[in-house]
Amino acid sequence: MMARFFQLIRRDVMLAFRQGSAVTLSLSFFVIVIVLFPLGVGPELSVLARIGPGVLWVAALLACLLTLDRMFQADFEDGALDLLMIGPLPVEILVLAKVIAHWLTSILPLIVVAPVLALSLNLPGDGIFALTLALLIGTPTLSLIGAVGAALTVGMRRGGVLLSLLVLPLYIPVLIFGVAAVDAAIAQLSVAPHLLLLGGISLGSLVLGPLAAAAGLRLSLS
Amino acid sequence: MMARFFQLIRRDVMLAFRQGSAVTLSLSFFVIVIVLFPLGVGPELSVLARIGPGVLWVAALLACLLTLDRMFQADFEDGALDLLMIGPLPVEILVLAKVIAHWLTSILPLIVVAPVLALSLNLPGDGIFALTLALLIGTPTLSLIGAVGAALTVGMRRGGVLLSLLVLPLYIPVLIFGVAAVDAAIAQLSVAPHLLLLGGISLGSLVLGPLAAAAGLRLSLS
Amino acid sequence: MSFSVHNLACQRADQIIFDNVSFSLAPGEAIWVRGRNGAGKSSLLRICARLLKPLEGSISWQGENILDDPENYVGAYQYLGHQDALKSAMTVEENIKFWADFHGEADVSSALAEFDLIPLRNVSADILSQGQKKRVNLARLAASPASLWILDEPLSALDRHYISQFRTRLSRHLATGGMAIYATHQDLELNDSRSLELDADT
Amino acid sequence: MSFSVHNLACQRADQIIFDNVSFSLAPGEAIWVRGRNGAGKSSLLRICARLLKPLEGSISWQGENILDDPENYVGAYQYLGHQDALKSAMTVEENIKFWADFHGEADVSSALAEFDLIPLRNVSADILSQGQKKRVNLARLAASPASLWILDEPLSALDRHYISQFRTRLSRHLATGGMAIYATHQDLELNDSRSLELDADT
Amino acid sequence: MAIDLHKYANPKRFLSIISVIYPWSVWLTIILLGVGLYMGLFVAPPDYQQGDTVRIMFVHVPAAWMALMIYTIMAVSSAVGLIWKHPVADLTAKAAAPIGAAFTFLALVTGALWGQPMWGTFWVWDARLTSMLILLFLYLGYMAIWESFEDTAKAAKAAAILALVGVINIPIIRFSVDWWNTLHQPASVATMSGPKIHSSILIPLLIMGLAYTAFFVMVLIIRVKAEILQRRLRVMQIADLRQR
Ligand code: HEM
Ligand SMILES: Nc1ncnc2c1ncn2[C@@H]1O[C@H](COP(=O)(O)OP(=O)(O)OP(=O)(O)O)[C@@H](O)[C@H]1O
Ligand SMILES: Nc1ncnc2c1ncn2[C@@H]1O[C@H](COP(=O)(O)OP(=O)(O)OP(=O)(O)O)[C@@H](O)[C@H]1O
Ligand SMILES: [Mg+2]
Ligand SMILES: [Mg+2]
Repeated sequence: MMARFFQLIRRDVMLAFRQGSAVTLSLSFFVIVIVLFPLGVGPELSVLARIGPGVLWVAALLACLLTLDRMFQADFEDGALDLLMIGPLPVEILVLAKVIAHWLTSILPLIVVAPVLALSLNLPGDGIFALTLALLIGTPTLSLIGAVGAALTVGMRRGGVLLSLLVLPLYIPVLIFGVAAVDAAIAQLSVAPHLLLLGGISLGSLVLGPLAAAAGLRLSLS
Repeated sequence: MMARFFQLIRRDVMLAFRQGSAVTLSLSFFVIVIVLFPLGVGPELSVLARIGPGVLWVAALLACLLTLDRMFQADFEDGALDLLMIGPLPVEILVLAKVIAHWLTSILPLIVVAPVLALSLNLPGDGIFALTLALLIGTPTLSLIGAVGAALTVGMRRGGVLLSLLVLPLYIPVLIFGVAAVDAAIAQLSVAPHLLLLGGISLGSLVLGPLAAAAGLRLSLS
Repeated sequence: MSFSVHNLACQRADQIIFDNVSFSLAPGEAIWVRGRNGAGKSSLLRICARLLKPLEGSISWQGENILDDPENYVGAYQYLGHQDALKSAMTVEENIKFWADFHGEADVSSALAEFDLIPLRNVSADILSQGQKKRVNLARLAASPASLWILDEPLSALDRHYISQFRTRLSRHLATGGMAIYATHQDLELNDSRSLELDADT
Repeated sequence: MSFSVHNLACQRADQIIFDNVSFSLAPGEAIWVRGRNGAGKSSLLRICARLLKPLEGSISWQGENILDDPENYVGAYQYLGHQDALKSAMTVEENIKFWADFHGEADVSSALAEFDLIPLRNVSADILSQGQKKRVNLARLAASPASLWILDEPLSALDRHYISQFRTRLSRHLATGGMAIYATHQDLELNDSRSLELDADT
Repeated sequence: MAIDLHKYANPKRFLSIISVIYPWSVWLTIILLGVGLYMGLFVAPPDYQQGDTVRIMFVHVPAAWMALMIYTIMAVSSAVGLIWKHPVADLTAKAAAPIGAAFTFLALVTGALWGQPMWGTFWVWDARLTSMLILLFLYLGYMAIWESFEDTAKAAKAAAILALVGVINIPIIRFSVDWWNTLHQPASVATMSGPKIHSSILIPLLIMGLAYTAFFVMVLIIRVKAEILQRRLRVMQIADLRQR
């Protein structure tokens, strides 16, 4: 079972890199937001530094939201999801593999470039470190919760907007604690409580996410 | 020929509303950005008002960018683009119909809600008026230029990122003059020069866009 | 009115799929393009439908080369491919009607009736069975008049009854001076249609 | 080893498509599901493949009801549907290999050889012709062992040669104690396969 | 027959219970609303700071309570529907959603109207207001998901999953004012140490709350009844189809 689990992850990661759809969509989106922003609000460093952590987190959230609907949709459209669902892997594990692949392809690249972009927005070193840490700890929640929404809306005609409605409220705590962690680091306060909270949310969604998403998938497909 | 032209627009608009993909994607994206932003950067009214015009324009640009790749892709995937291309409508006119449908479904709804969102970001009345006007005059360029990119990348495996790279540089002038118009209105200066410039860019792209996009389509399909 | 193809060759991804293909069609004639899987039948039909450029050769419609000047050819032919071009957000009738109007002067309701689609007319296109989708596409074809039909596997997914229904319709098309090029692995059992073997060349 | 279906009914969008369908399969047996377009063949096969819930009725595998407890059934069957489940960004071999590994203990290369896919193994799946895609899917089926094959129109787009190739493969599957349920409008000309008419009920 | 179609069609006992409650809810709504509005608008003293605008409170605060309460009710009955497969529970959740959305909308609008004199702006993006807006979106999403599935059994399950996942938003709204300091009033009625406001305001506020609750029960009963009848019709249609 483990072998299949990893094969599925490997396939999804490979497809994402070869097709370039997920990786580049989220990454280029992330970069574009951060590039366009100074053009839009003007290049004053003080303003940029003030809004920097917020902009970075919002951009990450949006990038995740945009790639979510591909999590099951591509496989649904070409019939591969049918074959996956009737295969030997329990649906919960299947969802977990999809979530991990999504995180690796759509979110990890973005965490890798985040420090550079943060630097360009004039964030101080402490803030950048806290940002990277907070992203690493907080973003798995985004994929996990997102999977529930993606599973419920797969194959649905107006799926996209429903998906956003569904997962957005659940993303807000991550956003708020994530930004709070960076702000705390910039203000030389302790970031630990915020990171612990983010970690707690991630663990909680690690337990509930796959269960709910599997139920959703079974539902949408039958 | 005119009848066919309008039929095509009508069909695309109808599909967009029924499937909810384009309309709701851009609209919900736009709203989500504006909702998330204050949560990320904090609710201080002065900061929000300062960055408001930039946030709104950047959000509009991104919403447009996100919906661009659907302009020809959906019809390409189900074979309808084949039938459209060999049909009696000249390809340039076909592109124009697609562009108009894209603008009506992906951008107009967003201009309609923009004043409300601007109000929530605490923009003054003059600024809101200028914003709406600037969006109305400037956004057709986004669809027109976008069509060229969409046509060149239809059916391409890594189309998405190429598309962004192709059209983004061309979007930046619109962004800059668009924000400048709003800032001018807030500062009680004349907005006319900025709007004229935006109008000029739109006219220019109205002439060149369909020609280039038609050439691009012929290229990608054969 | 005549359609003729001279010395066509087709290349896809560094490979010559076929070459030296020539044939011509007069009103009332049909050609059955035959060949093994991968022989290039679909490619040939796409070339005839102006969806693919041939590597070399010429295609002419009423004596004019359509590769240079397709003006008269556009509107004179219809193409039915593997993909169904159906929009799931539109009903069966809306789907057919759009294409019919797009081609001009159409008779949607008799086309619907011809393939027994009246009971399905208000059904959304995505819940159709495979064969029902094919029937919708055949009805699209039948709805607007065109001299030349270019048909890629028109029979797949159809049951026997509709195969014979389609045969009747095609015969009528030919009898009224139409032409057809079709590729299929099943035998359409059309009287007096010539066949073009693509394997011979490879 | 046995597969049996009792009193199955299927509802789709407020309509009863079929009801009272019962049959059973012993090792070495095959059933040809027949019926008009829209009779519910694909729906029946999807129900057997656990992709659709029946309105009522029971399906059992080795005496156990799979609707309640599919544990033993999973892995014992394979499904081939209308959609090809091919990823255009992977080569033919990668596509087959992924599914084979996913199902476990597979023999990819002999499956490739069986449907003449060796020359195409490193070709990306999206440039295949329709029939070549079908062959890839048949090779996927043949690559990993399963007792029951559930096949929805396995012959469409295949040329004569591969139809008989597939018939041979299916016969071997049956001869080695396998079972099959298939729906097709073309005659597979398989000896001793029973047929199940779906039209009768409606 | 393997599944009993009639369990959907015949929740007779349930129908008889709700038809007993219904007249009570109508009368309670009328009386409580009358008394509450009278006390709120004429008896309660104007605020020494806010003047008469404080009276918006008697509409706003109970509406906000209802918005939260109805979502909680929806989530609970969704859970019941999901776990015990009780069809009436699904129907109750479905019927409650539009009422909850209406109360949410009312709280938003009255809050915005109140915000203009109090904070000098109709809207601020603080945590409570934003999460309340998102609650409205959740209600809309819940209603949309019912429309998105053709099959009602499927729709019920999907909507239930959505309602349960979304219930996390309720504590976020409830405690947002404590977690992040914002412009909005912190809790002053339902706090650990008892109400913090004067009884001349508290009493009409509570009466309005009860009035809204009675109104909710009344509309809910009407809607659930309609749903049950409609479903019974469908079951009969299907049975009819089977006969042929
Ligand atoms: C659109 C803007 C507003 C929204 C969305 C909103 C939302 C809410 C919500 C959800 C509650 C219930 C909280 C709970 O039960 O814990 C509430 C209560 C309350 N709101 Fe607002 N509100 C808004 C504007 C205002 C304004 C402008 C004021 C006046 C300054 C105000 C004063 C109050 C008060 C006094 C309570 C009762 C607090 C308690 O006792 O728990 N609200 N509001
Ligand atoms: N997703 C769906 N929702 C509602 N109805 C559907 C759905 N899919 C199919 N149907 C309907 O169910 C009936 C049976 O469809 P099915 O695909 O099982 O037919 P079939 O026997 O396989 O036909 P064909 O020979 O054309 O493939 C059809 O009338 C079809 O319109
Ligand atoms: N887009 C493409 N790029 C490159 N090669 C292609 C492309 N499409 C098809 N081919 C190759 O061209 C050859 C002919 O394909 P074509 O689809 O014309 O065959 P066909 O005769 O229609 O086969 P079938 O009977 O299977 O439908 C095949 O070998 C196929 O692999
Ligand atoms: Mg072909
Ligand atoms: Mg079928």
